[in-house]
Amino acid sequence: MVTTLRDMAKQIERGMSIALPVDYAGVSMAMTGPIIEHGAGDLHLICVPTGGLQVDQLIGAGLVRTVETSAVSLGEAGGAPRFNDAVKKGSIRVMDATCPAIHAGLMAAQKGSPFLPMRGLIGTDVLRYRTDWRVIDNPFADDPDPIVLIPAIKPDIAIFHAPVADRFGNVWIGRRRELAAMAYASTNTLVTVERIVEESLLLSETTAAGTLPAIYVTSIAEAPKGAWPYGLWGEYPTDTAEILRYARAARTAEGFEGYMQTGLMEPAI
Amino acid sequence: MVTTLRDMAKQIERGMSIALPVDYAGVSMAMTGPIIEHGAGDLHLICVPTGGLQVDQLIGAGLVRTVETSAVSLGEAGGAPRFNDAVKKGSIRVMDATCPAIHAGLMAAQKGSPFLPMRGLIGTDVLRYRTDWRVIDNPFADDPDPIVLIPAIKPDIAIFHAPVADRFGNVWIGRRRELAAMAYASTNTLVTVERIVEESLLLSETTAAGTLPAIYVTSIAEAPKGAWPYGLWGEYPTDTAEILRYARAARTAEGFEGYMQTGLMEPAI
Amino acid sequence: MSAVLPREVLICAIARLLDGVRHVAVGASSPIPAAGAMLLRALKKKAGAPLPRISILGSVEHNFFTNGSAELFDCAGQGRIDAFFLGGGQIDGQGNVNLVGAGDYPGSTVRWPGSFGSAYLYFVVPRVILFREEHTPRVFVDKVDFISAPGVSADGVFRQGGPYALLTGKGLFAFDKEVPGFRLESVHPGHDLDDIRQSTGFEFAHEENPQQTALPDAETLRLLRGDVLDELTETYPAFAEQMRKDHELALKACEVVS
Amino acid sequence: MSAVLPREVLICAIARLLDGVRHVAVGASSPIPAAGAMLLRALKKKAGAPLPRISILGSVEHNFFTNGSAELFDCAGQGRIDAFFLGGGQIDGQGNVNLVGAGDYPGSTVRWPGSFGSAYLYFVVPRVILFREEHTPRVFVDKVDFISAPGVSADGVFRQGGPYALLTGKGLFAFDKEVPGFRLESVHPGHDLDDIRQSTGFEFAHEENPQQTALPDAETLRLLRGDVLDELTETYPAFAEQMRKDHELALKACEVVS
Repeated sequence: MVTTLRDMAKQIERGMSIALPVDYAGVSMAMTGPIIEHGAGDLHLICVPTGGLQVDQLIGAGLVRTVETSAVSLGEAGGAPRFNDAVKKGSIRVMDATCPAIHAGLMAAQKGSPFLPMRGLIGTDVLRYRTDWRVIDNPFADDPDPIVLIPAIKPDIAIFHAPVADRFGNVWIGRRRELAAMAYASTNTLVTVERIVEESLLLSETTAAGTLPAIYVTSIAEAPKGAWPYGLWGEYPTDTAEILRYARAARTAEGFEGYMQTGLMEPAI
Repeated sequence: MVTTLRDMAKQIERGMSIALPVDYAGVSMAMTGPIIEHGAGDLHLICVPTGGLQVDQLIGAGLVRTVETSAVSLGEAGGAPRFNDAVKKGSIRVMDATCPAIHAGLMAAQKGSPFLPMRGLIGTDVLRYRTDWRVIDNPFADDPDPIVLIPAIKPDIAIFHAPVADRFGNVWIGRRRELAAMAYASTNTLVTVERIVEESLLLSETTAAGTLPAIYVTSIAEAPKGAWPYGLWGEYPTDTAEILRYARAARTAEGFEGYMQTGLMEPAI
Repeated sequence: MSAVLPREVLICAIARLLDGVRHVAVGASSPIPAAGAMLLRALKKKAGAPLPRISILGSVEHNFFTNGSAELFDCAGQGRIDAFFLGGGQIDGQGNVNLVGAGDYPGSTVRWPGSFGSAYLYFVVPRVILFREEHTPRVFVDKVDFISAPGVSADGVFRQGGPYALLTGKGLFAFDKEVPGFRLESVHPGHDLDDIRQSTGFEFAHEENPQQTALPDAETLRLLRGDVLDELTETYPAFAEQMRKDHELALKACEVVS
Repeated sequence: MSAVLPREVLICAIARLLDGVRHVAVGASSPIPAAGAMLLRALKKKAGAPLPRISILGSVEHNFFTNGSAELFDCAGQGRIDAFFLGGGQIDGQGNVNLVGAGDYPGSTVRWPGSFGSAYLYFVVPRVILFREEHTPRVFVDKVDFISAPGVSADGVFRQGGPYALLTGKGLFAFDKEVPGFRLESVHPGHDLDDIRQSTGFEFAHEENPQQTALPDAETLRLLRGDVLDELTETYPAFAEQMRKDHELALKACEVVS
């Protein structure tokens, strides 16, 4: 169960769907390099519910076919340059969603249900272009009441970073329960952590409350500062200067290449 | 926000729907007496997802019109005597469900959705008698694929017992997340706790992970050993002898009356 | 070593029925299924094979869940639970299970607790083992009075799970969903086909001379009475104590005989 | 005390728009809406009235949520969030919001991040305040190129929320869903109707001589520049620092004038 970043990356196969968390929830930036090095492409990324640096870098590296997301941006550092460029060139397909629809799709998978209903969306172009969604008439209403059904999202692999795992494979996710939702919905879950502890996180009710059980975890690997330049709650803040540096560099394909060759995987610890 | 058991009981009005947790999740037995004393009847109980001692006692006290549940029993102490008697006499209406259907109904309310779909159930008499449920054809399937829709369950009030609350109204529920689900779905939530602490449970990420935020909590009251004779995780075990004593006494209406007059609200601390 | 006790026969039968599962969930008040699962794990451990995961609902020690009481059902819906046990106030020859009550619903003459999660789990867990020690025509009826969970479903109904076997105090049946119906696989020591026929309210297939339920070998029995019993003590202390007493009684009986 | 700064006019306008809410949610990168909500809370505290709850998404200090990033949407769906702010790359006269891109979708000539939660929250939060400081015809268009979230919905479509007001760097509009359309409520100091007309790509209703946006009284300004600014510093340090610098500059300018 405990392995290396490189061996974890090898579990990714060409064409797979990969779920990645939102900036502040624990992005495994440490996996970005090994994934690019491994090189399995044609990936379908599912942003839970939005994407940032990691998504932009995987797109820049040419590994991405589709991005299913509610947004991709670098936050304070502005738009995601490789994403925006790829959209303009038409080299990736964007399945534009809205945050609760991504959550609904994962929840459907969590429940073993084929879909989940969701309010809103009627009359939006988000719905108009999502031909994989359906609208039915709410069977519980007396009058016509259209409601959108979101099909289950079942990623092949979920990848995220968390503060702690124990040697049994249990992972402490705290109140970032979207990480659990991703794992429940996904066939396999790869987790990088700041540190691995000896004692089971399930032994104390206090830590158990914020723990994703090992049954949902395929592999874990130690990666100190593994969310950098993103921050990790309770551990370290976001390195905004570094994200700005990336944003500037990645305005061009060449700048992106240069950044990735020199700048990646060097957290300023 | 911090109040007394009696004042909490006064929030219950005749005809309301009340959500109560399963035996091991934190039953506020301390509220049973005050609810009976308050006397608001014609209640619709929703067991999340099954009921026990508290449900049996509220039925015995004549306060219950309907029980929506997946089961009612006293566990090792056998059948629930007042529930079984009321079913036989037809003096209560049972809306027989199955555990995940109760969870699905609460989840629909949590999501602000009118219903949630659920596998299973087709061909059961559970479904046959639940005329408030609907079967549709899964719109995502190529071939006919019937699936059950469970309407949202929106209790007026949820009542449960937990180890700790802080003076801001945040409640520590640990990994008993069905308590959060009940609170999300309910208009008001009344919580008894072993103790109230000064420091906010949200201040530390470790305790925050198992905390139901005050936004979902209407009132809290201190009730040491408030789950007795049920146990409370991490605090005290179930007093099986006392539940057996109740089970024997409550075989008859008179025995039940006697038990309630002398035996209730006297935890052997 | 004393003679094999009836409950040990059941526990060993369960361990065999569970062979190959990755994850089995057991109810909090089901010591015999839990013992069967623990025995299988001990046997796998000895063989150096991958260990099955055992979730015991309501147990703190064996509770791998952290998302409330809905997680078991979610986990099953995700296909992460391979086996589960189901009892029943009534079980009929089609594999239908009744946990609600005898007589006309809703005014049942005998009311049982209710369907619990059966109306869902029976559909999604691949290997549901029906387990009821009491083997009488009262339990094993021709047709249940209330279907909490049906043995089989019509074509086109989503169904990835269902009855796999029926284990009683008298024998072991396999379920054939094509018939649909039960087939007697073996008879426990001390019982015979006639006995089982008279105790069963439904028709079932069987050999002319059904075999006896396999008894555990000495090594398996040693594991069961050693490590497994110790492990069982944590979660089911009363049951484990009773097993120990039964062994002593059986041992004394053997001494008298020999 | 120095003259009222343009951003202070906005903050005070937001505090007024939020009057009466029990719970307002604010985005992590929205210091002006957050300041407006904090000002309202400070005013209510001073008046001894019930305090509004403020959830700032992404903030640890003001994060009342413990169920992951889905909780905001669940909470809104439960009717527990009364007000929310929405920006937009384009906003049109029907209250439609575009957060996706300009030009033909999907090959947008300008791509913005995406719709985030707007396609849901706009439907369920009663008081959505459209807030965009840049007031140009590029933002306020006749018709958005992509509807992330529509201003109004057809009869029979579930809709318990929607646009309540539109606040820009130049003026404040109310939304009338019956028309549907915006109506200019007031013009911020330093701007006039003609200016706003030329900067707005859609038609809107207005008085012949629209009033000026109300300025805060001295007590409100004191609260804003004292307690609220201190509180703001925790979550938006850069913004708070800028506000302090602007005050100093304004103060100096006043000294020069006087």
